[in-house]
Amino acid sequence: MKTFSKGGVHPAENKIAANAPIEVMPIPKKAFIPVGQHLGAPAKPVVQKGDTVKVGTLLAKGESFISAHIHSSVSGKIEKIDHWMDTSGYKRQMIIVGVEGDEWEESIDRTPEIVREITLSKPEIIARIKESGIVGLGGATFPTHVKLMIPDGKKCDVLLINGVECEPYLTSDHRVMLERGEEMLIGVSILMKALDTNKAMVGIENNKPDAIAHLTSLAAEFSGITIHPLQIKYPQGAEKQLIKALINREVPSGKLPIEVGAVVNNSGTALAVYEAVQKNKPLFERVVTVTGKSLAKPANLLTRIGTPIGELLEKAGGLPENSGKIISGGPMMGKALTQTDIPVSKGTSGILVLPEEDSTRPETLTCIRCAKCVQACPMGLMPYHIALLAAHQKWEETEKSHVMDCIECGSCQFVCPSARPLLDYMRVGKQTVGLIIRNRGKK
Amino acid sequence: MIGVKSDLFQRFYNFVTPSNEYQKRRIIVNNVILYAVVSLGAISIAAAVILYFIAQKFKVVEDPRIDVVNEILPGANCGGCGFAGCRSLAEAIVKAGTLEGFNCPAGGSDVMNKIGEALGLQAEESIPMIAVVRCNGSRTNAVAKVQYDGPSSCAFAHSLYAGESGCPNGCLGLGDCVTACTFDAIRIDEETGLPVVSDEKCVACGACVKACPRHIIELRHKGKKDKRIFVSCVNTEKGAPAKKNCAVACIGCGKCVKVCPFDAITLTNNLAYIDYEKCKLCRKCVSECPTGAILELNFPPQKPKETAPVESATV
Amino acid sequence: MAKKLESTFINMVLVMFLFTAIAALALGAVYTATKEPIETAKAAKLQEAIAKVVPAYDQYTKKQVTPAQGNDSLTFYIATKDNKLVGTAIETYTDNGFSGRISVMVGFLPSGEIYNTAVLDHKETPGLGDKMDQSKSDFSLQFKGKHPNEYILKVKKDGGNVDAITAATISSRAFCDAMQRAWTAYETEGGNQ
Amino acid sequence: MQYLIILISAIFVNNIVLAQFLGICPFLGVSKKVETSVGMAGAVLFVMTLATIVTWLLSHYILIPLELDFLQTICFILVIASLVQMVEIVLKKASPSLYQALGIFLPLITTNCAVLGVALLTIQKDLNLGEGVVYAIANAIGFGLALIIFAGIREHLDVMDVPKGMRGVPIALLVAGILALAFMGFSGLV
Amino acid sequence: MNQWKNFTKGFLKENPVFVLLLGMCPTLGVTTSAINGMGMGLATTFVLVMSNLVISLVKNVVPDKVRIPVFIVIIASFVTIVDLAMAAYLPPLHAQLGLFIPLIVVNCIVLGRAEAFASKNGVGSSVIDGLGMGLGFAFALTLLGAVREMLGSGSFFGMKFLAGDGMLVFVLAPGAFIALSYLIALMTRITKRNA
Amino acid sequence: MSILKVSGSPHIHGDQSVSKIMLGVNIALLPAVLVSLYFFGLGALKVLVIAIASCVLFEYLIQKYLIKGENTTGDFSALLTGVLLALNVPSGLPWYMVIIGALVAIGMGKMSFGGIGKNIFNPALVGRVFLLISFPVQMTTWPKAMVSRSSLFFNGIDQSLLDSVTGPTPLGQLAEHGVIAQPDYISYLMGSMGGSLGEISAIALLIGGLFMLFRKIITWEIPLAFLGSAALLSGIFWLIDPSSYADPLFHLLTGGMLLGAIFMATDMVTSPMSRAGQIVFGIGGGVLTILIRIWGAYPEGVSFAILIMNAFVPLIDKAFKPKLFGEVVKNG
Ligand SMILES: Cc1cc2nc3c(=O)[nH]c(=O)nc-3n(C[C@H](O)[C@H](O)[C@H](O)COP(=O)(O)O)c2cc1C
Ligand SMILES: Cc1cc2nc3c(=O)[nH]c(=O)nc-3n(C[C@H](O)[C@H](O)[C@H](O)COP(=O)(O)O)c2cc1C
Ligand SMILES: Cc1cc2nc3c(=O)[nH]c(=O)nc-3n(C[C@H](O)[C@H](O)[C@H](O)COP(=O)(O)O)c2cc1C
Ligand SMILES: Cc1cc2nc3c(=O)[nH]c(=O)nc-3n(C[C@H](O)[C@H](O)[C@H](O)CO)c2cc1C
Ligand code: SF4
Ligand code: SF4
Ligand code: SF4
Ligand code: SF4
Ligand code: FES
Repeated sequence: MKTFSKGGVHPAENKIAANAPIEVMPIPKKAFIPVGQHLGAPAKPVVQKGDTVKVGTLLAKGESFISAHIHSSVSGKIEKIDHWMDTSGYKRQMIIVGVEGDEWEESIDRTPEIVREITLSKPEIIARIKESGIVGLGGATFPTHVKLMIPDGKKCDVLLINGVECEPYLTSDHRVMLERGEEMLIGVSILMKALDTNKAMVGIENNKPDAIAHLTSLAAEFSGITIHPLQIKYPQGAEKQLIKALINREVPSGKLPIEVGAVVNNSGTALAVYEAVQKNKPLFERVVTVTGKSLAKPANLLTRIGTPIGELLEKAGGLPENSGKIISGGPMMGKALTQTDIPVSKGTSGILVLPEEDSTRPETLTCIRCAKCVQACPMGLMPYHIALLAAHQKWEETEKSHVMDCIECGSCQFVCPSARPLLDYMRVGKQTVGLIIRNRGKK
Repeated sequence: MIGVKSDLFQRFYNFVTPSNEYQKRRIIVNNVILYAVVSLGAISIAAAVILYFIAQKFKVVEDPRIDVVNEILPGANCGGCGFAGCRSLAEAIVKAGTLEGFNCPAGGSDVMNKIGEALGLQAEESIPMIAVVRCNGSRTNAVAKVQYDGPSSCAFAHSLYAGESGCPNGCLGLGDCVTACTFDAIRIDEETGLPVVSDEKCVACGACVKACPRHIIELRHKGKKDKRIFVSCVNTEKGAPAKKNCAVACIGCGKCVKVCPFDAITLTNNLAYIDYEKCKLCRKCVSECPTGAILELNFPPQKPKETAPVESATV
Repeated sequence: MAKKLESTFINMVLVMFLFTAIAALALGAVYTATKEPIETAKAAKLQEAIAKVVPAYDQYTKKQVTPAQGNDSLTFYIATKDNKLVGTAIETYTDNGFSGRISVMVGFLPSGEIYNTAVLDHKETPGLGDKMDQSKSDFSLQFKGKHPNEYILKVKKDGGNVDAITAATISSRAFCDAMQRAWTAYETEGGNQ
Repeated sequence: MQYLIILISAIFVNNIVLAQFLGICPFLGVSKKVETSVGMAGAVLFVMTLATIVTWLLSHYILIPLELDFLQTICFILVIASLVQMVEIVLKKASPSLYQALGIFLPLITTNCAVLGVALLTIQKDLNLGEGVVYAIANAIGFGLALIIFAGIREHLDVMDVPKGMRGVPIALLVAGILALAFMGFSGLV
Repeated sequence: MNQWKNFTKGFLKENPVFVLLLGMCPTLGVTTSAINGMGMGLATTFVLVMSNLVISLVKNVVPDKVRIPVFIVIIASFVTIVDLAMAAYLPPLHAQLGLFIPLIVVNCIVLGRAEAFASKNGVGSSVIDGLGMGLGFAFALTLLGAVREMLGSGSFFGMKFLAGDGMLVFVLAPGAFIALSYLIALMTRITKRNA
Repeated sequence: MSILKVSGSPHIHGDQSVSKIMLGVNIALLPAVLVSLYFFGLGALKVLVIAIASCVLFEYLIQKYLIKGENTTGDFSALLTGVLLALNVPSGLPWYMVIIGALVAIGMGKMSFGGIGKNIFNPALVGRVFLLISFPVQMTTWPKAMVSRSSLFFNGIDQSLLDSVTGPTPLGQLAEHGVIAQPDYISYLMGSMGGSLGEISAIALLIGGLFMLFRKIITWEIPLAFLGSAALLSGIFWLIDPSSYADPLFHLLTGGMLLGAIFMATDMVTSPMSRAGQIVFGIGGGVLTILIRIWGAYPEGVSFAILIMNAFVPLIDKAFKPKLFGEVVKNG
């Protein structure tokens, strides 16, 4: 079975919500909708306090090249535009909507039937995706329409669909592939059309046999789409590793996938693309896994953007008394949250609750040079060394050690027997070196 | 055998060879000395001449100050300074334009001082400055709502989240400034969890200012008798959220701006700032501030008024 | 402070010459003054070594002997007392030492018996190989009074009669090699003739 | 074979730094970065070979015939000092890039016991010119080897938090000591 | 008072070996015993004092450009004198110190002091400076020699106090580095505490 | 609700820890320890106990009073150094020499650098080589297996006793008398040859090695490169002249070759990080070992070879980095 060749780890999978069907999360009383939910410049609000909005109304416009529109996920009145805590750990600008009813924009096709036929042309598809504010739902929230605009001279010969979901605990992609498989595959076809390619490969890790079987049977009806089971290995879902695993190409250091003729999209993104293109529905809700061993009812919830995570936790049986950490995302890459009134945004794939005893990091010891981090790093870096250099603020050498290639997968820190905070160092190294590089560029 | 025997020679080796019994030996002695003088002299002259001409021919123009510094250095070329010889050190010093981090173990401090004089690197007289920590979010003023569990470094925590109290601008208390200070002039107070600058030790090098990811530390006038007044807050949030995270936050109410007779206070981004060039240390603003965000250091106690937050930061 | 001399070409050459000349003069003088003591000291060391390895004598004659194997010559000091041969001191060597050459003085009585030995020069490890020296251990005393015809000059490990210095077999072996070289030369030169 | 023995002996068995204690000052001083130490090693190789040739000629054609051996020290150091300075001046003009790589170490070499020591040892050991040159090259290689290994270790120690009391020279000397201990394994190789 | 300071600084505060780390080769090379260390130290002291003396006397008649060569000549002369005198009157010590006697010429302390001090100061202070530095050097070498001798041979200035041999390493090359390493660490600790 | 914790990702951690690894190596050494106890009896027990106790004690004392760092005596690494030191010396070594060895290993080899993880050289080997050079007589006096079970415990080294109960190691014999006509491979495998505590039984060492490989404590690169290159080089010599050079199997089974290659060259602290680097390191060690054995003054060369290669580790790490994902060959 295919997998990527270098590094990687295998943390306990803990996919406890895998069998919980997607439920619809009740609409919140108040929605907190961040204007920056994507990689790139935040969108500019186009509404004002007091305006009434419907579900799907444009709230903020992504104006710069890498940005995305933001739509309202609820209907009601704009209460205020203010700063509110988001998953970044800082307060960011949000549009706060007081919910009144659930009135949708008329343009949205709310009928349940599945539309197979793709009528839009390639430019129309990209335009529609842009208007719908679709961003990658695999985690990086990169605006999808930008990805689809292949630079001159490059050619995409294969579209890779990321159904790997290698993060422990998370199951939202799994459920989407299982329950909305057909719509998702239509989305894939749309993306293929947008990319001018007739080949798409869906990579799914072998711990989701039901999804693999389901999609394989469906895919027979779609031309050019094949389903590929993959060995279970973290971080297979990372773009470059997935490309390596599926088509055995290595994206050069510092380059984008298109360099090797591939574009990667998440399976959830494909579904969102389907809804946007065929149903004219902007991206304002997504499936969020709420999970954790201590939760009474781990669930996969179709949630409106802007719902405070506290409400999701209530739905999953309430936040247990002994909780030590609430994480947005999976345990390997997720962000620890400071409070429960932080809203779900487009990038929120899951909410993970860890009990107190699992929340404290083991004591940090001196590096014993065991090279386990080196063996685990999927990017072929020397994490122990970069961490030391960063700790001693030797930025020049840090840069030379290719710190910028780190994909922040955390494999190194996961395996380190000395429990060194390698990824913390890596991140600070990337930030500082990134700053240095940008400043250099200015001069 | 050549028998060069001047009177001087005769007397000289009579003096150094008390038992001059054999005539034969005298001749050998003479020859040895003669050869010695001639050959050594020849070698040295040859060396000097060759060197002189080569030096003339291969002249390279350099910063003349390098020569000046090189002259002052011992010329032992011992490598003790970590450079490849004295001239290397001289070049490095001239290039760096500062003496910081350079030392010549063979010459000692005199030499370094002389170099300083020669290059005019002595710190020019200026108003004494000192590092000031503009955050008073102590453990009691800004109560922790979550617990940080990562490497003890402000830069890390800053890149992760707003901080344990939730104040996005406040001190993280993990001591990057302490690590940066090479003069041991700053430490974290156990009780408040905030950095404290030592009046005596701080030389205003600014290392901590650069180290702090939140730009909390500022170099300000040291002030007469170390008296200083400043807004001990850098939070730019609006009043209510600011106050929610920290009892002594500046809420941007502008009262101090109005009361200041010298126009020393400005208000931008919900935050007051006292210009230390204009401030005359009149203390009017201090009592005006509703949250106690303005700190006065090393003043005699004012008439009874709440000065609770002030105490914790005075050392 | 008086003004320094300018760095003109003539000045430089002159000063250089002057100083080297004075230095050469002074050194020449010291050299001649110490020449004799240095030679005396060297001679004394040799005398001492000879005196140690042969019985009391009043005169000796020196002879260079080039042995069959090995390319360096041995020096014989044939010691006599009242014109009667009392013993032959041979300055011998070996290159098989742990760290390079070992020079040994060995004295044979006219009968061929070893009278005594003395190490002249060696670079062996202090505490190990340097135990060849009588001031360091009794190793070399075992040769006293032995006749190389009966007493095989090899360490016991190699089938000889010599007790090696513990943990310094190499040095011991080398020492035996030097002795053997001397003995062979002594015999080819005709023993006590 | 003779040359090979000289080489192995000088590089490994009697390493100039670790066993003969020559050139310790630059060994400790210029060993903080691998790149610098490579430059230094190159410069030493150059100067040591040149100096040995010149002093050998001086010794065998002037000093020994005239029985002026006692002037050895003074003559050698004079010649070496001028030689180094000459090379430096010429290099600076002729090839600034080479000067940047090697030249800056030249002054340091003047007062380095290693160069004078090897020149003196060559005479003391009664080597002929060919052997002398090999001996000089071998010693320079030995010096370079020790220096570069050492620089690698020090670069590494630089990011390790060595205890305060041992930081700097003490730990460097200790490493040199253990290195010398390890090099004793080569004893007897020749 | 100032002269006294000049004199004593060589012992601890500016000890050439422990603090300035100069002249490491003889320091490591000859200190197999206390006596050897002391002999080398005193020989160096002699050269230091004499060359400081002469250099401070002649400093004004030496043009700058040939300063270093002239100093070298002066120093080398005294080194040769020591060499010859030692060979004549102390042959065993001479044999022990061997190559390191001529190498005093390149000992950084000697030229360093000549340049840094004697070429700029009067005769009196130059001599005192040389004496202080020299004795500081001698002190360090004797101390190191004594430590190595005690650990390595079980004796002190030649007097045996251990029946056996002691730890051989300390007589050999590695022991020199190791002993000096810990001595410097110790000395730094002591001087830092005093300061 | 309890107070929430905040930290960067990842929020879960694998199950490896330093003390688990070190304990694993100690367990892997058990067979060798048992073999040594069986053959050398109380003499071995004495050396083991003293070495372990003093290593742990010295680490504790130095940590507490000299470098004032955090206490790491609990991570089994000092214990491991003690065991390995003991396994590297002859069973009759006087007690005070064992203590000196432990002091050097821990004090000089490890704590002077700051403790676990920071040392350049393998601590146990620093201790052993220091002892070997300081006390060459005692360190090369090998009590014969079996014979010396208990007699040595109380007497220490007694010269008269020694001549009867000590014997040369196979390598010593090789160095002294040339190739052994009929090497007794069975006893080299089982452990009834002369030598240090831990080097006598190849089987016990191999069992330990396999255990560590299985538990992923070590990887195959270093041991295989070490043993392979040693076998290859000694094989070449043997093929050229079997009458003066021993065969590769002899070299592999005798002396510290296996102990060194499996347990000491693999010390992660003092070996390179990348796979290529580890192979280079292993080859260097194997080649040096054979060179020293064949031409050097010492009959055995493993300790020196490993220490020398330790010194090269930073350079190797610099030269052999793991291959970067998507590395593009650029600027020549
Ligand atoms: C600055 C930037 C520019 C990008 N430009 C493109 C692009 O032009 N085309 C494209 O397909 N993807 C582009 N990407 C998206 C990346 O290929 C990748 O999909 C995105 O970073 C998320 O990947 P991840 O989730 O593996 O981190 C860009 C990403 C960044 C950060
Ligand atoms: C360590 C790591 C793990 C990832 N795991 C997944 C994953 O399991 N599933 C997924 O869809 N994307 C994953 N991603 C994001 C992908 O790299 C990539 O950004 C995404 O598949 C692109 O699709 P999107 O733009 O539609 O989100 C991961 C990224 C990283 C860096
Ligand atoms: C540092 C050191 C120096 C040594 N010096 C000598 C020496 O000078 N002479 C010698 O014979 N052996 C010396 N040896 C010992 C040899 O290496 C070898 O072990 C010994 O000669 C043979 O052992 P045996 O005598 O016990 O049979 C030395 C060993 C070491 C570690
Ligand atoms: C596989 C392995 C081998 C080890 N080998 C040694 C060793 O040979 N000597 C030693 O002192 N410690 C050894 N250790 C323990 C530890 O790494 C050592 O004490 C560190 O060098 C101390 O920093 C070993 C550890 C492991 C995991
Ligand atoms: S976080 Fe970075 S350094 Fe660590 S394993 Fe992942 S890619 Fe490698
Ligand atoms: S995994 Fe941890 S202990 Fe091992 S080398 Fe990496 S940082 Fe060091
Ligand atoms: S780092 Fe500089 S400015 Fe800051 S406290 Fe220390 S001495 Fe003062
Ligand atoms: S002032 Fe800045 S650097 Fe210092 S502890 Fe606070 S946040 Fe950290
Ligand atoms: S004394 Fe400085 S290099 Fe030898």
